[in-house]
Amino acid sequence: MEQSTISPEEIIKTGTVAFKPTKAMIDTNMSYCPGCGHGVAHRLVMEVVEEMGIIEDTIGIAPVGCSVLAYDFMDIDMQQAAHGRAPAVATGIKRVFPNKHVFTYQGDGDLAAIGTSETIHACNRGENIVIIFVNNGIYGMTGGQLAPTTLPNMKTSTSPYGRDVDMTGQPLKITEMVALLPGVAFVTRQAVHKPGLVRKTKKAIKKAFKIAEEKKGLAFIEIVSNCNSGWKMRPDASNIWLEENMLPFYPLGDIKG
Amino acid sequence: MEQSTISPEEIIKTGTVAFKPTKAMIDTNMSYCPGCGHGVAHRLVMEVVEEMGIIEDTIGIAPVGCSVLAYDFMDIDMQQAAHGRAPAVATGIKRVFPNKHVFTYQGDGDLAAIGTSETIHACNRGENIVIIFVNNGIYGMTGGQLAPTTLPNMKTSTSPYGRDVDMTGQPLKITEMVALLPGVAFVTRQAVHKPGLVRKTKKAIKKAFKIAEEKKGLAFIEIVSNCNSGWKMRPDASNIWLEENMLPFYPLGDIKG
Amino acid sequence: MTEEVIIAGFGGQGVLSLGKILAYSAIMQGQEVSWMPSYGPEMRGGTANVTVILSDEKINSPILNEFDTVIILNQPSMVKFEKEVKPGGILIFDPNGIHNPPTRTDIKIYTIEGVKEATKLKNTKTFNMIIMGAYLKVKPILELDNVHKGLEKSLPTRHHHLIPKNIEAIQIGMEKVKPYEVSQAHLLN
Amino acid sequence: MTEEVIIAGFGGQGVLSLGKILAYSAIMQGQEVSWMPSYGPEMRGGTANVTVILSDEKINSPILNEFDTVIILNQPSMVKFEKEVKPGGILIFDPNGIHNPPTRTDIKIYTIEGVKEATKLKNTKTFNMIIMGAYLKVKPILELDNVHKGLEKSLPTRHHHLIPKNIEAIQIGMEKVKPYEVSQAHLLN
Amino acid sequence: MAKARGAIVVNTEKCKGCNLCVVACPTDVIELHEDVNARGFQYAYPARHYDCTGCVSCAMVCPDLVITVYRAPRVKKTA
Amino acid sequence: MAKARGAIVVNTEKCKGCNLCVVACPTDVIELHEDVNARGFQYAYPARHYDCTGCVSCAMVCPDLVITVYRAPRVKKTA
Amino acid sequence: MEEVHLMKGNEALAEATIRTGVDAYFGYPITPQSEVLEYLMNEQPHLRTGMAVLQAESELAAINMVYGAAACGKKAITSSSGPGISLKAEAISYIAGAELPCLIVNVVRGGAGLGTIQPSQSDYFQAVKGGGHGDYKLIVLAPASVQEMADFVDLGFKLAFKYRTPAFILSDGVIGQMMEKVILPPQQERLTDAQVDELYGDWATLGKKKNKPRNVITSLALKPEIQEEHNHHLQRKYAEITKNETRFEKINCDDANYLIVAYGASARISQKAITLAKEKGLKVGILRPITLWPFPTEAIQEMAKQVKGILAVEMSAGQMVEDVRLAVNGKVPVEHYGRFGGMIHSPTEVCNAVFEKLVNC
Amino acid sequence: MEEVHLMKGNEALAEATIRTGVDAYFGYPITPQSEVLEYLMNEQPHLRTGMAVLQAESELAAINMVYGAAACGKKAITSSSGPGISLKAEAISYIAGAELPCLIVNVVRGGAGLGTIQPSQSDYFQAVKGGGHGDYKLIVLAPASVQEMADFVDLGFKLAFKYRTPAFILSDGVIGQMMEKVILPPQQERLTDAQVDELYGDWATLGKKKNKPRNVITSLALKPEIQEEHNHHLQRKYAEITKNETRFEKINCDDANYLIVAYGASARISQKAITLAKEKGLKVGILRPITLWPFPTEAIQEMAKQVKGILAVEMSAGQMVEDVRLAVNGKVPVEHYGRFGGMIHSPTEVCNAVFEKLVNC
Ligand SMILES: Cc1ncc(C[n+]2csc(CCOP(=O)(O)OP(=O)(O)O)c2C)c(N)n1
Ligand SMILES: Cc1ncc(C[n+]2csc(CCOP(=O)(O)OP(=O)(O)O)c2C)c(N)n1
Ligand code: SF4
Ligand code: SF4
Ligand code: SF4
Ligand code: SF4
Ligand code: SF4
Ligand code: SF4
Ligand SMILES: [Mg+2]
Ligand SMILES: [Mg+2]
Repeated sequence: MEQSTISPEEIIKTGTVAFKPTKAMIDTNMSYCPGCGHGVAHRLVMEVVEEMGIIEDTIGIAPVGCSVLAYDFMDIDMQQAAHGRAPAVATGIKRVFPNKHVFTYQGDGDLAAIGTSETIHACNRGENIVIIFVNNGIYGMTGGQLAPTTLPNMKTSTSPYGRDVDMTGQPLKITEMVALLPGVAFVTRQAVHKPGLVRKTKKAIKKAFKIAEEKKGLAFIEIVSNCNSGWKMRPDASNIWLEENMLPFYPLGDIKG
Repeated sequence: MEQSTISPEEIIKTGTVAFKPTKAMIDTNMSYCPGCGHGVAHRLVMEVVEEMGIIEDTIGIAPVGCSVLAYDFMDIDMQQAAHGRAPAVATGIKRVFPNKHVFTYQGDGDLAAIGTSETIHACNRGENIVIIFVNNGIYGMTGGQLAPTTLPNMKTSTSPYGRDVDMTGQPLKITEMVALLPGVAFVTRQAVHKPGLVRKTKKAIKKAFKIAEEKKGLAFIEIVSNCNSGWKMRPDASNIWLEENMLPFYPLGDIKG
Repeated sequence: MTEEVIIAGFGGQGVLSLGKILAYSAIMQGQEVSWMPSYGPEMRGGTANVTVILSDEKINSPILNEFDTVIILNQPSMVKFEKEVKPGGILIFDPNGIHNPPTRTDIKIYTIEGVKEATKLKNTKTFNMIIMGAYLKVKPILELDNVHKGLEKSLPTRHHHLIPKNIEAIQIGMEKVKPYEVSQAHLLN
Repeated sequence: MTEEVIIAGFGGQGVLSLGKILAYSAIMQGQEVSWMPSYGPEMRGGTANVTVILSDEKINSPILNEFDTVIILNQPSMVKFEKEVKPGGILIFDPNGIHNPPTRTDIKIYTIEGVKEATKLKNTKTFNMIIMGAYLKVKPILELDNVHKGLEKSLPTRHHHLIPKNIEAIQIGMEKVKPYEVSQAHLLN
Repeated sequence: MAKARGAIVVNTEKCKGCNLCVVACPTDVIELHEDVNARGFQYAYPARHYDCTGCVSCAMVCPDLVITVYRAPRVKKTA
Repeated sequence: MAKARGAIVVNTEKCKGCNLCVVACPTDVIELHEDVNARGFQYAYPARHYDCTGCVSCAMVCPDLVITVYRAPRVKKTA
Repeated sequence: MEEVHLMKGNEALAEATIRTGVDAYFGYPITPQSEVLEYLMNEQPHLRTGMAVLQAESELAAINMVYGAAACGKKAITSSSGPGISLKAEAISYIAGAELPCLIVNVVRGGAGLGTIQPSQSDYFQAVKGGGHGDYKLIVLAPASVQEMADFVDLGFKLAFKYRTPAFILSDGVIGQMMEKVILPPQQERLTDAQVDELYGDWATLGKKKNKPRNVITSLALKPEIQEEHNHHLQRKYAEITKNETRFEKINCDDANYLIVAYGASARISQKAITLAKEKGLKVGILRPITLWPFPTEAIQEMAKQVKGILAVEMSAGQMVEDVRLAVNGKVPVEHYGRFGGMIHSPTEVCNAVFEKLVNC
Repeated sequence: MEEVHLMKGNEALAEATIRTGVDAYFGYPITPQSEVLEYLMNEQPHLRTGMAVLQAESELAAINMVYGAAACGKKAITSSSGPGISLKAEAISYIAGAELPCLIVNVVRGGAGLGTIQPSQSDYFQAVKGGGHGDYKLIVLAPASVQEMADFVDLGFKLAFKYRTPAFILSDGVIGQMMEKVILPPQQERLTDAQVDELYGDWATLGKKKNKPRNVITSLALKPEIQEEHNHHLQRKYAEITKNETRFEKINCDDANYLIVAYGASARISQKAITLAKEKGLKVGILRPITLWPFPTEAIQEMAKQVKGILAVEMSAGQMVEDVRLAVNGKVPVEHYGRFGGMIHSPTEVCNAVFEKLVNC
């Protein structure tokens, strides 16, 4: 059989599956805007949960933010937490179910603005949970307002002339802050807009779940992501903007552990 | 006149005053327990305010904690803030009175537990205010409960067998955390249980008020202090305990600026 | 005179701003108006609708459950709003994307090929003004002069140079609007 | 039988635990009890008082505005509580530190030199048990046996070896309590 | 025509036409279709399918789990 | 008797007898009195007043602003 | 001639804050009121009037910023919706206890919990009975038009400062999101610091001036005797406000045989409903409370003498209806009608409810 | 024989949580209820029953920890006082919306604001009408003795789990701080994870089991149609609870000519007051609501047929009295009496109030 003659159709029929959607994601239309990074982040968390074989013992927490409906997409038991309080909710779960896997999935408004206190104290207590922190530099859900993580001079619906750092402060690097805390075992900053980064992020997520499983402390994963709607860009353009503007400020890589 | 014959009584009559209570403190009995460090801390802040000649333009904020009644002792205009919210209240004042001097005076429960979010965000915005943070490692006011700053194995009424760091985390060094924030211009840790330290603390407080006056950002002063009632020790013993146990964990000195 | 109209379609079709221009135009001729949108995240890509009331008198309820005129710009809205036209009222729709055309016989129905005409104009942004034209032809409640003024008021100054294009689109809409008989359903592919 | 008593003095005098021992002792003889303290940060160095009710019947209000017996252990409490003794009721006070002794003539008044006797015993902690003794002498509502049991219940086991000392102090109080005539006021320094 | 080593299947109705797979594909296999799906999106399709290497880059970045990737069956050297 | 170079005045009624001034005084001037004040505290007093140097250490640590410190008038060298 | 604008209720409120000479807005985004902060940020009020506008890190922070600014005698305002207002409960109680004039706006959406973002009126109890702890009251204004969204800013601050007490605008998603014609208030100057000092220096914290007693803002009085007296002082003030400031509107009440009591969006919808009822030959009037606290108890009592039955129409499971019943005190039947959880009753539904619940029963 | 203990109300409640097999307590110190957490910490319940006890960083965190634990089908409890309860308002609304069984305790002190730490009953509205946003209800139990502080833990959880709704204990500084004899409940085993799964696995998040539908806990329904239906579901449940679970106690009501309605500490004080009244020849009964919601409306209506007047006695400026009036609906005069702001009325004062407000007027 001559190799060059095999057609895509034949490959589909006879080949091996190199990638297919994880079954831990519900086969439905996600409510995210086209090109939004939340979708990839969701998938990676669920792939890890599936691959670790812990679906039956995992409880996820959806925040208030665009990912408020994460429970409509992730096929596991989930709770929806009040805005910013996911780490407290996770603590409540973990304290009654010390051997279950508990993760929160939070946006930057949720985790770094209204939820600052809950984030820092859950981290400081070293709750054996995983925090997935999707930093898109904006409040996506409510229509693109300023977030604590919004870049200087970046335009949002509540900084229409660009973020004025004299008035609102510099972007908050909460990830670097929680890395200081002894209760936090693993801190990393990742991204999902390029295939290689997606792979790295998945590895990091797996490591995080392992660390929490081994009760070594809290594992904190920031994912720098786009919000093309909030940024008012096309998805592909938003990823370039992310690369050129977000990453210099939020450099990728492990910060602790 | 032979020097050796002058009596204390004569010195009092004819000598110079080397120290007298500042007029900016109200001449009344403070509600603090005997030997409590809050009294010295109060005095120093008021001495600075008096010496800088800014009584007429200073607004202080009392927290919820033993110093809730600071307004009964400090002879300036003051507001009493809800538990933990003093930095937000200060922000409200400073935004409508950008040229007044605004300071908060807060305990460790107030600032580092319930008020974590307000503390960090006021710091991050670089509000031009002064935060006086009295860290006595305990909730004095309510009867000596665990604070985020309580030392490992330290006994409190809610950790009667000693702080179990596996359950409640390590003591939170919030001062080191806020030092990371670009909005914060000056961070120092001081103490007031020895005369020399008192003098240093006063210098630091003056520096802090100057920095805020010059709109360089937020100035943050931690004062490691005793709570002899909460620690269930005599005042002098509590200061020795402070020296031997608190200071190794909370080392004194400037942290930033 | 009171005119109660709902405009319903996809987000992105200019439904809300069409309503706003209608409202501003009515103000220009001294009338009372109210404009009540559906809102929220379902607007992202989902459906959007706006109830506009124009009246010589003070308007009471901005919320209505039946309308003098219903303008329908996608299929989901047809399902939802066809039944809400008052008996004897008017339904205008753009057949583009409509799989189940209206069936009521107690109302007057018109079609306007808004998408097609906008494509012809090579300017999809004129779509809502074409619809506006169709509406104004069928319900001539606003003088074109006042619509001009309404456009001036509702568009930011930097877009005022676009007003002639908008007026042109309105005129096309006026020309192209056609009565529709329920029996014609088979004609809409 | 119902006995309504308030014990009022400084924080640190053992007022609350005296009340608690009273209450436990009453329980030991099968009675109903209620114990209601003043609370809060004003307790630090400030005044402390506790209302104790012992009764054969179910107790209704833990809050009272007049008492069968008032035990007063400092000056501020005298001002506050002398007037709250029921006519015909009992007031017991430790003259130590009392500048304005009681003046009522429609009640029975007793003194007990608790501070002095405790100093004699070289054990200031026995102060409240001396007061207890004085009270029980004047109002013999509790059998000493039950007081013993009450002490056992209210003290942590590691302090049970102190019970004999406590009983001793109670007996001293019983001995030393003295009737007081209002006309004797000048005798109290 | 290149040797196809991989192939993709796009769940056309679920695709939101975000173009991220198009950008991500190293061999430029994918394009957005002129037509739109029922939800109004121009969906992705393998315009140059024979160039597909099965590298799964497209699937990695697709936010909506739209793409399944297949790899050619291993050809035995001895065959 | 040492040369008194300083002197203190203790506001006896305000003193809470915390003993911190006693500990702080480098020349061991202060003690707590046997008697108590109206609020029941054994108050501080200069038991060895002639040893006072006026260094204000006591006042520095007194939490209740109880102590005023005086220094001996400067003796003119030429006198 | 006054310039006529077409604006959303939220935008009109935002513009009115600038024109009312408000000193500071502190808020946090939440649907359906995010336009307030967005409008303000776009207008750059610091350039127009010097007004400070800050997006806080949370609603908790925002309301406490209001506390700080209001305690300085400055006009401070915040706005939010259900979940955010709940978070403000503690500070609102503090503000009431400390007697600080300020304005708090709730553009109500459906609850409970995260609920829905669609309009509702189910936060009546929270606003009127007190979401926070303790015995306090807010002056609660219920706008029923975009015009009132604009006008009640000034009214709210006037009342708040007159009585040194927080005022509250209880709006809803309909009134906040709809556009209507609005005549904007004229631009007032912000008070200068000297004017604030003159007007409010006897209580506000402006810095302790020489030869003047200093000012302390607090809600604490550890001694219960003092706290009780403070509470009595508040109650006397509330009685005074009830006497002077109860506001309502009567619509077609003169010859009505039935009465609808409704506020905000429900009052608007009910107006259409009573024209439908009239077409069916039924005379229904509307009493629209403008102040929900103080509630127009006497006016309703008066109407209870005239009508055969009263329908409380509100987008809730039945909240204001309790105050109507308390007013009527059994004189005539009082029924409740309303859709809720984000659903809005239509004029027809309200009209039908009058017939079903009052007439044919 | 049952062992009799002498305990503070707060301690009895704490001990009862351990004995009731509660799984988790989350709280934050505040007077007058800090003994709850202190008692628990001292008892090391993780050794006794495996119960988790955690001092949270704030009341906000504590109540959200309760949310998380309760959503797992576990018995979770928190306690606080006024300011702390206000901070919990948002989460309480979430918990009600998400239908989570749990127990929330308020040992009430005087407000508003920081207020005072002395006893009060001025958080009635907050507990009963809803401090949070939206149309929700809590089952509110009002203990009037240390015994009830202990007993209502079990009762609260039973009701909470039966109806999947939060229960609330509205206590006060008197009941929390006083000591009385108490018979402690027997030690119940905590449910094992398997039992929780069996009992609550159809709604609680325990991890998605194979071949079982998964569970999601949320209060969100963006579509108002769905949210409305959810709200109707809640209202039906509330009607059911009202029918089945209204609890009250009648004291000396048989031949009473006047009635006091009072709960908690005020009911205790009123008992003494009616003996004083009896001495003066007046027959006064007491109706003590044990559930404040559902309120004993019918029982009061019944009594209104018998008595000449009703006095609502509460340590507040007048809150529960509204529910009494709503029940009585004008049949007989209803008056309010109560000291507040941390002051406690004495039996004599209450007795006098009966004469002044009802008899001689
Ligand atoms: C208490 C409260 N405040 C505000 C809101 C409104 N709100 C919903 S989502 C959101 C911000 C979400 O931003 P982020 O956390 O960054 O998530 P993203 O949507 O960007 O993923 C806000 C403010 C709310 N629901 N509850
Ligand atoms: C919202 C709220 N929660 C709790 C309390 C009770 N409370 C009063 S002071 C205090 C802790 C004070 O500790 P800290 O801040 O360290 O001050 P300290 O007394 O030690 O100086 C607490 C929890 C309160 N008043 N309000
Ligand atoms: S608004 Fe932003 S974060 Fe939200 S779904 Fe759209 S792109 Fe994603
Ligand atoms: S309790 Fe502690 S902090 Fe409070 S006054 Fe006493 S010693 Fe100072
Ligand atoms: S698998 Fe690789 S080569 Fe094939 S289409 Fe996807 S990205 Fe392109
Ligand atoms: S990345 Fe996915 S959703 Fe986007 S265009 Fe490609 S297949 Fe469609
Ligand atoms: S330090 Fe001050 S309060 Fe303490 S004993 Fe000395 S003088 Fe008295
Ligand atoms: S001034 Fe110095 S030497 Fe004199 S008493 Fe005070 S500490 Fe001692
Ligand atoms: Mg975001
Ligand atoms: Mg402290």
